Amino acid sequence: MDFLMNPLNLMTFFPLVGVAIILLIPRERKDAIRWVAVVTSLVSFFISLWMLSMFHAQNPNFQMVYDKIWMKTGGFEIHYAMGVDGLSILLVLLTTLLTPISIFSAWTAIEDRVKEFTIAFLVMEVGMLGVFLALDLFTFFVFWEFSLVPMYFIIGIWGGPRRTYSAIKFMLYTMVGSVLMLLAILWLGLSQGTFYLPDLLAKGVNLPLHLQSWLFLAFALAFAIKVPMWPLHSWLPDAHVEAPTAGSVILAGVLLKMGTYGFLRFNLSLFPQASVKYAVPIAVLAIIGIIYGAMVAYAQKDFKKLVAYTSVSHLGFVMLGLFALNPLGIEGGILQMINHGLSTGALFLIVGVIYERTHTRDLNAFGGLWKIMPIYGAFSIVVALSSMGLPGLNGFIGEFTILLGAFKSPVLGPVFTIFAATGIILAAVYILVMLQKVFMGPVKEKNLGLKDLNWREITVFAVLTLFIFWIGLHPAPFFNLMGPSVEKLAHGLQAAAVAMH
Amino acid sequence: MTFSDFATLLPETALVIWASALLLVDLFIPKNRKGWTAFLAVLGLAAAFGFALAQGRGMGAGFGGMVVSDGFATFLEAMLALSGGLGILLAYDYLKRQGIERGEYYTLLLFSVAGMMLMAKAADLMVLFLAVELLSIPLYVLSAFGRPREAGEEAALKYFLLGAFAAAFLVYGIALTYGATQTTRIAAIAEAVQAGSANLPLLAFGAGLILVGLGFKVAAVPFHMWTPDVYEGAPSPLTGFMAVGAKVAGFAALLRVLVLAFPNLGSQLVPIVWTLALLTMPVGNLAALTQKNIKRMLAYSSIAHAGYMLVAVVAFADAKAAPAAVAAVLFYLAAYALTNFGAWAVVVAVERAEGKGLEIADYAGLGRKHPWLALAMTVFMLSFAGFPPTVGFVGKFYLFRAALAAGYVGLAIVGVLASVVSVYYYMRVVTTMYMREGQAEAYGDAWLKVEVALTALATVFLGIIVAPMFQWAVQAVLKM
Amino acid sequence: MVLTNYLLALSAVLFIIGVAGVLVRRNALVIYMAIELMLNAANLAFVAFAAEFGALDGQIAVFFVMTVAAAEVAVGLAILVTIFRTRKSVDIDTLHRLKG
Amino acid sequence: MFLSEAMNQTGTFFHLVPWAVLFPVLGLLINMAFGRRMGEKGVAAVAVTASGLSFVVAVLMWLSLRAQPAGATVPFLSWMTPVHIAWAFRVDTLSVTMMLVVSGVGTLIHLYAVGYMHYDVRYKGDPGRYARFFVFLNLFIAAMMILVTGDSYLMLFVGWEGVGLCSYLLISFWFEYDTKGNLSLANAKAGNKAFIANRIGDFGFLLGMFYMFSVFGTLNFGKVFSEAPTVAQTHPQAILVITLLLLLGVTGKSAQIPLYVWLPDAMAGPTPVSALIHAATMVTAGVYLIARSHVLYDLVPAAQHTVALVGALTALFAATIAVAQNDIKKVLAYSTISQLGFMVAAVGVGAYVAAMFHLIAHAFFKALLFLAAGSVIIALERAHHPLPEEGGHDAHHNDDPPDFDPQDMRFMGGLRKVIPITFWTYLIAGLTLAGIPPLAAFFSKDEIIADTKAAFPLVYWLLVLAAFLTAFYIGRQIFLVFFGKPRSHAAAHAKESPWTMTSVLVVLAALSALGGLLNWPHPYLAEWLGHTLGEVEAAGLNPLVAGTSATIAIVSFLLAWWVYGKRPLQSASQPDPLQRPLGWLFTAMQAKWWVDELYWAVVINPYIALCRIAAAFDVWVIDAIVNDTAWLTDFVGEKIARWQTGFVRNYALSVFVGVLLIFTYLLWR
Amino acid sequence: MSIDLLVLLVLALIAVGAALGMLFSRNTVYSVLFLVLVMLTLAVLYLILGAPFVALAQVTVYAGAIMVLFLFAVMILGPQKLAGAGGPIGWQRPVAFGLTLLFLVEVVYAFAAKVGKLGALSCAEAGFGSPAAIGDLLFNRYLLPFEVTSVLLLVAAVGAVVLTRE
Repeated sequence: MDFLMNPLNLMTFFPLVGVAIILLIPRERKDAIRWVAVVTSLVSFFISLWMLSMFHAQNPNFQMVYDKIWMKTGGFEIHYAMGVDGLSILLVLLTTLLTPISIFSAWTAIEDRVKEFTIAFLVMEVGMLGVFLALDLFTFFVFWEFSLVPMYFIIGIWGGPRRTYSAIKFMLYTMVGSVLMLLAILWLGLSQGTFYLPDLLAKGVNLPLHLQSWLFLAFALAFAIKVPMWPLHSWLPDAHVEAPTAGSVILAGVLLKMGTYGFLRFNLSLFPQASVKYAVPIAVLAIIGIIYGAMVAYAQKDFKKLVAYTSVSHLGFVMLGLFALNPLGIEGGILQMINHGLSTGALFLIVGVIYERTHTRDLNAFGGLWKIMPIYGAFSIVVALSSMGLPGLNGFIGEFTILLGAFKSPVLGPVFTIFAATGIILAAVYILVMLQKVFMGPVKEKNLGLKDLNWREITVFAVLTLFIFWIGLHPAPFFNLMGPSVEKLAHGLQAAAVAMH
Repeated sequence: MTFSDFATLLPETALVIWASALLLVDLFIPKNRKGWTAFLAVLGLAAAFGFALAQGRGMGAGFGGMVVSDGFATFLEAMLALSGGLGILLAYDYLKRQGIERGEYYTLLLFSVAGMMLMAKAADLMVLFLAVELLSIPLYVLSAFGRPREAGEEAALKYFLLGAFAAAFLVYGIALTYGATQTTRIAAIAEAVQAGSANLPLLAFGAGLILVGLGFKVAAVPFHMWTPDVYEGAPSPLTGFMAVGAKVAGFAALLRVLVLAFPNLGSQLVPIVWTLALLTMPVGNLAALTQKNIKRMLAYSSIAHAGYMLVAVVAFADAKAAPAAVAAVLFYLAAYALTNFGAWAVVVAVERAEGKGLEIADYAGLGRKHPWLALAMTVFMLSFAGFPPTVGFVGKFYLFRAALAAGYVGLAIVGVLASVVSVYYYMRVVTTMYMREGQAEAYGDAWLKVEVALTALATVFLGIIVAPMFQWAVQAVLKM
Repeated sequence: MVLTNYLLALSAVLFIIGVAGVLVRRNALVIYMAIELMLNAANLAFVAFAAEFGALDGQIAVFFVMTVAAAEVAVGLAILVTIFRTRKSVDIDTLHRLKG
Repeated sequence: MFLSEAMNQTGTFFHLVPWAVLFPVLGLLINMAFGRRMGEKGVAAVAVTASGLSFVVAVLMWLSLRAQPAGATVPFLSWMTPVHIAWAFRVDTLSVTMMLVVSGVGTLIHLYAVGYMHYDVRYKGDPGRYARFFVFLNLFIAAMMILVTGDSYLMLFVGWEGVGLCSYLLISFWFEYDTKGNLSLANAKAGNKAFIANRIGDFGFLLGMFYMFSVFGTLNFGKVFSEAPTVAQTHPQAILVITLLLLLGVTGKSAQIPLYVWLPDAMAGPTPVSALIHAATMVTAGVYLIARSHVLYDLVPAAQHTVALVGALTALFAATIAVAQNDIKKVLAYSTISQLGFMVAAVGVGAYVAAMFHLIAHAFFKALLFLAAGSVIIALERAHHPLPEEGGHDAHHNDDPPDFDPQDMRFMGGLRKVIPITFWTYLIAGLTLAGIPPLAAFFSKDEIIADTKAAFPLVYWLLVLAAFLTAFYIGRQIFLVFFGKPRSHAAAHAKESPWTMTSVLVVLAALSALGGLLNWPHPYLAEWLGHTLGEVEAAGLNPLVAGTSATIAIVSFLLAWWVYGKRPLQSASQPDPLQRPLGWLFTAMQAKWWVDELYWAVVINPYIALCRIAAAFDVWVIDAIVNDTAWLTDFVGEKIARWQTGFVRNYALSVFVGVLLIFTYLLWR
Repeated sequence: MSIDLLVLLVLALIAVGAALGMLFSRNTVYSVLFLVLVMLTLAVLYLILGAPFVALAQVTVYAGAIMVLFLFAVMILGPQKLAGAGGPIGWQRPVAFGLTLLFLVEVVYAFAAKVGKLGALSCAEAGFGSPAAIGDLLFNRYLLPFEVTSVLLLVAAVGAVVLTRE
């Protein structure tokens, strides 16, 4: 029973209750199924708020830890361990927020096999929350791999014309990295005698640098694919373009964060010296991603593909921040993960809204939509501006902190910031061109009859916009949540950097 | 010869007697009531299962050291008895549906199970050889059980020819081993090596040939080529059973021989086993990629799984790593068995008369028409591919852990990459079921459904609650 | 003086001729015979070792191998006969429906 | 009473400063939520009130500062905690001056826009659109207030980009039309151009801030300025780099070389926008930034020189282009660039007060020029396309040529008779711009020229030349528009604009005319700003310089009369009188020196090509590698499956090969 | 060269020659007969090697029963003559011959050189390999395998019936 008394367990596995209920509902009663799914995920969200209320922001350590031995075999133990700290709490909240939003957003978009769809989403939430909360490498990996499966179905069943190709590509690509990570986890567990993260952190991974480096690289490959970092990103546009809107929202909003979070939680925490060693190459890739993503996004003709490539660019910023290896950069990186989740999630919803109405995503098929859909236009502009980092909105806070962090970083420096900051210009280019093509210019004849947002869509966008402004204008509560944990992490990294030089 | 000798061999003895009796009883069961034979056969297996469990951690050597009842054997016997039972459940409805129902199917299957069990228990190479034959000959016959289906006959002939060919190598290997150590007793071989009285080069040649014989049984590359053809041609329920039973027995023998007879031949044999593992994983997985027939696909996949297990087997010569490696293989065998029976049960359910319904494309639309069956198949495919939270994942985890513990990082890397390849073809089944429109049909009686449900639940359940079974496997490791 | 090596070599030659028979002949019956030859070669080795060691275990093994050979031949010929009924050929190369 | 209650214990209103931002925000929220339902009048009332209240707050600040000239910092809300920067407002003489200008001129222009927007040819009675316009205007006031009152560079930057956003939104306000009301993407593209050019500048600004933070550890004005002298000792290069990076930001926002190109296109926005944002307030933000950072610039003469040179070159360069334009607003746009050049040159030589003086004067007269120009345009449009309530619905019941453009000066002429108020106010503003004494700009410009003469002779000569051209082009414009005889039907039948517009013109005309009193004869402004900008300059008229510049202005204006006024154009199609004497030079000036074309060729087209290449690379290389790996795997799989020939003897051979290999290995081991 | 060796050599030559005969004769019946000859030769060798009972079994069980079974099969299936070469996988023949030759060389080298001298064949003492000794061993130490063979034969019988029953 004490398993369920822990808010983390309760939150993570509560969606399964919804799954059980949905299984009992006849498949014809679609609205009932949808309501159950939304309510279930909302309950998870409220549990996460409960967790937030019990979270002590000043404490840099894991909190609300639930730790049980899962299996104990020949010399080493595998724990089932969950816990939350400043590095993960925001991502957990993001996940519990975005899940109901995306289920809600798919209310009319998904009519076929609603039962399976909602089940996939709820199961997905279990996987995602598990990834962010797991404190044991084995537990983590279980959730990590597991979360692939529902997404595979979401893309593959409810996706566009090339859905099966994209779904399998998504899965295989991700797996290539994660299986090597599995080996690294095994190796680490064997050499250190434990898979339990707090133990590993407490003792410090005691390996020579070259071994640390190999392990670092194995972890990094898995996470870099997930992020995705250039040049391992080519699954992303396919997956995004083919996925249904709600799937894209979750994919961009949460799944990609699993990669960056992995870097944060494992690469930086466990292998500080290797992190220092590889900070520069990773930052270089991140910057290539920033610029390249922005440029390729500009050249897209498909609305959704454009948004997909912006993810490559934005996550480049996140990676740059993390590998600045100082508190500023890491805090910016974490915040930018949240920002990207909100803004890009919202961007995908924007694409979804228009796709649902016109059944096309060709950028040249639109124009002047702001005139006929003013509410839609207004939300879209806010979201787009947030995505291009307009001060006063959330994106700027993250990018500014990241760039400043990189500028002051002990391992990177001004040159990195200079190159990365060009991304801000390029972001303006693609975002503005996108706005121009979709929302400005003369209205096309066939689009004249388009309906503006309905109350459900307004609700969804209003919630996201609220957060966009909140973070943009008053990010302090967010920074406060992560601060101590980041300080602690950065302290270790700084020590490693000193030790290396 | 005492009664206790038989006690050490209780499950096998019981099974053989029961099967012989059933052979006669079957004559008095009317043609349309062959369900009784099946039921009685299952009863016999249940008894064998009970006896196996009753032996617990083992009863020691019997028949003057010809067999040994230890935890290892017990674990495998229990598993084999279960496999026999599941194999019969698999077959009952199918045979009726295909109009080839005859009581001998069940009795021969019992004999085969007895042979497999004996293989797990054999402590002497001659017994091992006889056990191999006892398990194989019924399988040769049963492969052609769908007579006059040509595919089945061709499968039987190929299986038989290659099996006999491989058995000849096995025998010659045993002869050389005998020549090198003056004994065929497994324990005595190791002692002879340790005492220095063995002719090491000769022993190495002998061991090499024994490896060939057993490698054939577990379908290791390049001794694997019979597998796809036989799996495809044989009646589906038999294939399901064979894929588990023969493999389990083969690995049982392989482990016992390598760990107990040749632990000191590491420098000679490890590279060989290493190479077998290295070849088997990619070949199995790559060839499975392009298969259109699900039975063939599963056949290649079974080769691949043998490859994964060989990765752990490589650790046999490392005294420190070997116990964990053996436990890992045992666990994986159990995982594989469960998943495999589930998958084959689905195959059997979907197969129509005249061998139709065996293309992967025939599964299109299953997700809509039979959601539960499709869900179960998905679970099995995920387990095969090694996704958590299924037992297949835990199995792979332990296997690769064993490989890393013994220092075989390269093999482990090849293994995990090969398993990525496997995701593609397993997922293709899932893709077809859910993402293509079609008119998939499913047949099968309640028993088959029970089997599907049970194996699916167990596949997930054992993937989450791992400890008890792994504990059992750990205790079942081989002791000198 | 007769060394075991000589007999072993003889057995090896016979064994290999058996192997060659399996590999090059298309007549299924001859292939069976070749397999028998291989088993016989193994038997020779067993007997030779028994003679070298002065222990009977080797000779016992021969009995078991013979029995197995008999059992195999019985089943093998049965399979062959079954196939022959439909195909009217003992040419092993005509059987290649299962492939790929 | 109310005001005294609002004072805090120190007896000032400083703590009310956030309301300067909050009132407009409130206004825009109301209009956003209810604008559609409130109707034009309601929307206008809310927006004007919001802006007016902001002005009231500015006035209150001014009153408070008189009592307590040191000013105050008013913290509002925590913000960027990792870098310890909060939302905090800085009230000092500099910021309050800007607040007064912004909200004052802003409110006037709000008023003007109430009428103007109603008559805009592109406004087809869509209430949502009308409300949206005022939402943006209020947003602009809010952002501009943040810009000028922010207590740190970061907050300034928020306003800085915020006004850029408003500029973008308003330039492309009629995103579906071009300036003539035809369906087009032109306005949207103009908006993009503005935003992107500004972003390039902001890139420099950002980097400047990063560098600043890394050497100062803060972005707070007070701390930065107090530590600047120390830092100048320890990091001699740092301040130079920072100031130059900020200059890049300035060139974007204040339309200086090389980023000025967006401003002429920005005229695509409705005229009130051009007046408010692209003449009076936003574009002067760069000047404000340098004045605000004067402590830093004073420490690095090299940066100052660069600033001055950029300003002076821009002043001259833009003036040459202005001479040859035909579009009434384009002339004013280049004039704005040129005047901004003056201001930037002024701050470059340390003449901050002069710059601010000119900034204020410019806000008055340039806003007036734009508004009056707007009045002209509306007058022509109303004659060309009478609104339904004015008794006309068919647009082409007149004999205007199809290429008629209400903004093209060639179609005007003789307007002084039909729209007299507009004419007189325009004339006052024009003469102010030209620097004719005793109008405001005479004093301010004179101060600038005087200050540069001592500090930087090259800049001085450039500015003198620019001043000469300034008087010429404004003279040309006045004569082309208002004198001669009408060169189109619309020009002949133009009607004076409604009082909401003309009253604003009159007020601004008065301010333009009398603005000089701010700093002359008594240097009120210098003293006032001195509280913030340090030592009070010894202002006062240098008779020689003043005489020279006055002479130049008058001569130049007369020259314009000689060319354009004496023999006015007879028809719209007649070539410009300067075309013949100046030849290719005139063509070049008319073509804006082909700078846009240059940018397209050197920057934009290559970038687009590069993007396409990258996209192709992504598909044909990066993704292809992935897909080919998959294909190769599949291919190998097929080959391996092909080994499975179905011939059992092959299988036996395979077994045998295995045996052979094992044997061979064991043999040769 | 000792007489033992000479006898051995002669028998070996006969055995190998007969084996090759089996391998190469086109007529299946000849092949059977050649194989019988090999087996008989081996029986003689077994006698020499002190395994009279095995020799007996060899003659009766192998050369007798099993090979007769083969002859029956040949008769049932018809004495088809199949060219050794050619067929759909003609390449296999030369390859197989090459590889077997290589294998032969390797094995002979291995047994001649690699494994060293294995020791001489000891002269069988009286009673060695006699039915009594064999029987004793078979029913005591090798009881289990013996029982297994019985099951094996039962299974084979059942299997043959299952396969051939109409």
